[in-house]
Amino acid sequence: MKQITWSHAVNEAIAEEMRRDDMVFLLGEDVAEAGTPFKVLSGLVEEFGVKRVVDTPISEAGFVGLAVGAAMTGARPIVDLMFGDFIFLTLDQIANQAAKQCYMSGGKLKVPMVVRTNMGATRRSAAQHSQSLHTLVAHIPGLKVALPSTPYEAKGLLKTAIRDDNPVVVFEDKLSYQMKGEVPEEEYTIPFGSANILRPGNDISLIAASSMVQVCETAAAQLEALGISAEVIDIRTVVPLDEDTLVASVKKTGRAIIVDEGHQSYGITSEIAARLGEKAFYYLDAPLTRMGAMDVPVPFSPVLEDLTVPTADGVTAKAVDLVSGAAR
Amino acid sequence: MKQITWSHAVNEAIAEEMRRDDMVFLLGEDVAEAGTPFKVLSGLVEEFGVKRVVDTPISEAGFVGLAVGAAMTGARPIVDLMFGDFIFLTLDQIANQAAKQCYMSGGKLKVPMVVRTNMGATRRSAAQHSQSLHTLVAHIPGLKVALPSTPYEAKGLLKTAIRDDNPVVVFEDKLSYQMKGEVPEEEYTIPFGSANILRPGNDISLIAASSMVQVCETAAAQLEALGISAEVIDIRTVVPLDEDTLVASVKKTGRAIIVDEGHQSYGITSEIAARLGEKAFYYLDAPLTRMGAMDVPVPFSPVLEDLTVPTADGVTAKAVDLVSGAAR
Amino acid sequence: MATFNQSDLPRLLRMYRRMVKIRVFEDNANELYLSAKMPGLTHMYSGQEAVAVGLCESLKSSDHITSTHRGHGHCIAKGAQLKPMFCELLGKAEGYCRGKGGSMHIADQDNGNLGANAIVGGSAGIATGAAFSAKFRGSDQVTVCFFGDGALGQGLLYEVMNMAALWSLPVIYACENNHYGEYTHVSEMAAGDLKARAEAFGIEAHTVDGQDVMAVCQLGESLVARTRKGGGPFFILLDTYRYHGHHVGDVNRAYYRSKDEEKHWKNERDPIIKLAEHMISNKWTTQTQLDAVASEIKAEAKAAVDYAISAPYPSGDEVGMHVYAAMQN
Amino acid sequence: MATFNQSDLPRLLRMYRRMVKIRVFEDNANELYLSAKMPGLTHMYSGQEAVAVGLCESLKSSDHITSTHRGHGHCIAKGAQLKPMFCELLGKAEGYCRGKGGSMHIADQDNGNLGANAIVGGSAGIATGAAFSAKFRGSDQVTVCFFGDGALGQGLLYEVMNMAALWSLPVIYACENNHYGEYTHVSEMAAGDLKARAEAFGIEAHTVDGQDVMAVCQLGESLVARTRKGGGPFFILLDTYRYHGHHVGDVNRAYYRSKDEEKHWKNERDPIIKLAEHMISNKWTTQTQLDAVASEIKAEAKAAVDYAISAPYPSGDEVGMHVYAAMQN
Ligand SMILES: Cc1ncc(C[n+]2csc(CCOP(=O)(O)OP(=O)(O)O)c2C)c(N)n1
Ligand SMILES: Cc1ncc(C[n+]2csc(CCOP(=O)(O)OP(=O)(O)O)c2C)c(N)n1
Ligand SMILES: [Mg+2]
Ligand SMILES: [Mg+2]
Repeated sequence: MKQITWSHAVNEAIAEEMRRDDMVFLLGEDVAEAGTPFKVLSGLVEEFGVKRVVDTPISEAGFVGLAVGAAMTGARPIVDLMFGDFIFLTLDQIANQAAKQCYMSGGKLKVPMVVRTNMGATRRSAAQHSQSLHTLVAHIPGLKVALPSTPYEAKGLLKTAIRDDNPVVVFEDKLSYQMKGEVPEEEYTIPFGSANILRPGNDISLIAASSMVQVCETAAAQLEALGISAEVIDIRTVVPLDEDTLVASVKKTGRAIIVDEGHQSYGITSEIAARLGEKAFYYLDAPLTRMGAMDVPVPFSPVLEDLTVPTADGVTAKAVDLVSGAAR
Repeated sequence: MKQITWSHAVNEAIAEEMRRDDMVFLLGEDVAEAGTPFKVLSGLVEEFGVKRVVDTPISEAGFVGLAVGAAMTGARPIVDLMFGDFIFLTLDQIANQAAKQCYMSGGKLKVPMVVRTNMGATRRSAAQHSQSLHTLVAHIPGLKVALPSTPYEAKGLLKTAIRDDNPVVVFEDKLSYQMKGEVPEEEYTIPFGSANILRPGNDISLIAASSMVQVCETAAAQLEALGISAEVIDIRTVVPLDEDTLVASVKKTGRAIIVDEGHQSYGITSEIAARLGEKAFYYLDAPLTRMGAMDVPVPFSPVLEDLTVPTADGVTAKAVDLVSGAAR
Repeated sequence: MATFNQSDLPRLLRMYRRMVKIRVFEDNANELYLSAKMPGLTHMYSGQEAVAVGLCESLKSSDHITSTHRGHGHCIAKGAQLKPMFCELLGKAEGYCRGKGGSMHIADQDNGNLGANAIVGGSAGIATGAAFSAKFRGSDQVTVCFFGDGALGQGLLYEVMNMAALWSLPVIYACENNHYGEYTHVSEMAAGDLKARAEAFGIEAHTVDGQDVMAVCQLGESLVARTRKGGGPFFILLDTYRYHGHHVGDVNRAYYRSKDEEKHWKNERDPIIKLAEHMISNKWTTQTQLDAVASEIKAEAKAAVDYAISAPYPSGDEVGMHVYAAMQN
Repeated sequence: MATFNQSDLPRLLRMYRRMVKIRVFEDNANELYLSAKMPGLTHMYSGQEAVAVGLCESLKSSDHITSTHRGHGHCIAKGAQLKPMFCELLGKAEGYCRGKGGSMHIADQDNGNLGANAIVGGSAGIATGAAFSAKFRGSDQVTVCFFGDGALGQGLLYEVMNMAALWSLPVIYACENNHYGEYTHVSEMAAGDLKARAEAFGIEAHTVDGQDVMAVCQLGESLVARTRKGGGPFFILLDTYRYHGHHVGDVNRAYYRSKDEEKHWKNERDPIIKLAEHMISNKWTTQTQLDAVASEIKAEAKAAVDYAISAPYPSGDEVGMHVYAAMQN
């Protein structure tokens, strides 16, 4: 299979969907000639023109709102939100306008739009450019939320998002744009609500999304060397959440660590732990354990920033404790 | 003790703090002559004048931002946000500006401000005026979040919030403004992070905040009639969360239902269940159970709306199941 | 007074009928509230009829509008039926939104009404997006964005007016200046010159007497035509007044506006009376004919109210439906 | 050229020194980035020095400013020291924010700098609030809100300008029009007349050549004085240019602006050269004297950089500190 970068995979997904459906267009700051500061969208304006690759003013609420109206009236916007941190500026449009439109109209209106944005710290970008804010949108009914972990998923989930008739927010880890991975030549999409068991195991389930999937894979390899068999599951979409796959895994292993780069408290790890605690209660051999980012604004100083996010070593150590019963 | 309404209690809290500290002022839409649409602030402008009770344009982001700057430079604003649903408009100011200011400046700047707003459905106000959005702010480090359940708490927690040197968001249930309750004549405050055991019990813990506390109290009375002893705990502040009191209760009862009027998924019930699952794991006799609002935008039609929020009957039924082991 | 001729009578009568329909609808809605038959509360459009009716007169059914919390008038002006409207206000299954939206979210997709909005200024983005989409799809649809003077406080409006101007979008921003946002006068909420706020973005702006439906219609006609040909966006500031309180429960208003002021607008500047007088004084119609129109509409409204009151609520199952759109592609 | 006399020389030299300090600071910061000694990235103020220096010249240390992602210049102009600035850029414990803020959040509370901001337009509320608070507290402090042309896209700015105008707040909105927001020209981002956007809210607005520090200073002096006496708010549009890329990593810029354009601004309109030429041609100073100033500053900067490089990082314990302010009351 061909190996391409995450950027390239995203670029392919958008180009393919724009070729497939004339109603799809791109909207955001510096998406056209500049191809975004991350250069992810380079080349699209050359193929599709400025009518379909639209540079906006620095008006996040405004252009997200504009996308909502465009989506309600037949177009299918993909909004590029340069940093996930800017989502706060747009939440009235995303949560009060887009998310509720279908319901409030009794199913008569729909809002087929995608907000493509990012997450992830350790880029030394400080508190306002490093947040992982997927929990906020996951809490709002009417939105779907995807967190790809590889170029393969970045492409497949984004294509599904673009074809979805509902507002979808896709969070990409901003340190992954140069990550390479296998992507099929032929067309494919990845259905929402299908978690992926990356590595089967029996002693403990490591559940994560986005870049924390790699952290769990590394931890699983470390654990194997220690004789512990970890099952690694990639959540892929937090809404819809593939509860069945997660519950089945934990029923088998009896233990789980849920890892996420969002703040731990009131974050997605809480929901997953709570659901597993309800549904797999009688199968648990150890407390369900969460490892989210620290509950602090992201500090600039590298020596501090690196302390705030979960690491493979940390996951491994915690897993050893849980499996050995030391956590008790 | 004197019996006063919630509105009256809030009004007293603000008046007392404004008398105590000249730097405290009120800011919001129709807070002065109108005393808010809920008439909670009536009379304050007469006592303190328009300099300290300031009517704003309909510019939520703007006046919250203004409050942040005022708080950073020596004043102590109380912002009145008419409906909790409007918080989406203000989240950049609350979460990116206010919440992170102290941390980003290495402790040199502080933002002593209060955002007083509301929550709660079943008022037939439909999807954009009925949300309970406390989870969103609880997820952001740097903010404190209070959810009073009685006039006594409304006053005591608000006074604490006003004296706090950090940004605090207080959510009041909008159906409680006319609720009466005992409030001491003498001055008092309620410390943050101190959950209140309203009713001791042995068989199950019912944990809730805001109006769901009453739901749990009613359920506890129903349960008593059925021979089940329920402990009712009022959370009071979700940040800081009084984990110790909750964990101790569940260690004793072995069972809990956590009830909230926010959407259940990715909501505060998840965090509390997850923490209890970690800290009280070896004491649990039944799965920790959550009852949040349904994961749907709040519908207008009364017959639908009433289905979306937890009820005492629902809590009672669930508790009976858990205690009898039927849930298994 | 704008220059309409007798040949315009069918149009004038259509506008008259629509204005009366709105007024009668609101009287019934108010009555439903006062008699505790309507859940929640609602905001009356009475007094502002000429704005919605005058502007919508030049719109096709496929053109779009966005509306506000005070949205019944826009809904009727754009062609909605009374039965599904009352059903919606009462939370019934046959309502335009199956009872899920209610007064503050009433929408009528078939007639291009993208919906009322309970966030002040919240539909400015939607309207601008609908206009973007029309241009993008190569359609000649025009969008009218209705909003109140209070919405001038929302930054979103300036963000989207800027984009509409940059990209020449076919949208008309219609600011209904009824002088109050809730219980506060516009002069306490908005500094400077209101029209200049659009002009600063290079948007041609007009002021019109919002109580004169002929003037509104004439201005609207020319701006809609120019917009349809790509000449937009435009901004219109319409001077108008709401007769009732901010919402149905706002009864004691003396602390923010005087009875005299209310009387002045009701007696001297009522849009329905003004149009009637114009048509009658020109002998194009008679009071008797106009009374007949009113009676007919009152009967229609009464029938619609009765229908809505006995119409069924949605079944409980519906609570979980429509959170997500069923996929069609 | 504005009218300064030889008697103003101390002032002119102070401004000259500050502008050079900013330029030298940025050259060092750029070098730190290129040599991979600085974490993250940063935005250079080079070229825009006259804006910050000219306006801050009339401010007292107790007056407030708010700054942007391109904030080093404002910080120095308001009186910050180089050592704690470089320490902050390198994430060291002795930085102004103990390394927690970095370049995009540098603040200097002691000199009234309420901080850089990584949200475009994000500090407009803070600045307006600082002005509100000054008036509320009965102080005569003035606040200057610095922001770029790109921030004109943010609705927040209009919301707070409206309130500033309504309540006559002592704030000056200083829009640094360097013609680009990232990789897009202002003409593609902003419709209409930029100055009119403030005037629409009843705010007196001025335009000035942002490369002429004397002109900026003179306008600033008069507006600051008027603001201090309660005559504000004001809006200033300053025509300027950034020499470097949007951030230190933006090296290939040909697709959005020409080398010729860059040369024109650097060669013909450099604020430091312009002031030097004015002082020298008037024989108030000599090139030699000015060179001495530059050398001195370069040495100071080098020492500060060396100091910062070997300064300690904060200890790991600090990661959990300062999330909440310690209570003082
Ligand atoms: C964002 C937001 N802020 C506040 C409110 C509460 N509110 C509802 S209507 C209204 C006044 C709106 O005034 P205007 O736009 O002039 O419309 P009018 O009521 O006069 O028709 C306010 C403040 C709201 N619904 N949304
Ligand atoms: C709300 C927001 N949107 C987008 C960005 C990304 N961004 C950072 S600087 C910038 C350009 C700002 O342009 P301008 O205000 O003119 O300032 P300049 O960089 O020219 O000094 C953009 C788009 C941001 N930081 N914040
Ligand atoms: Mg109004
Ligand atoms: Mg710029």
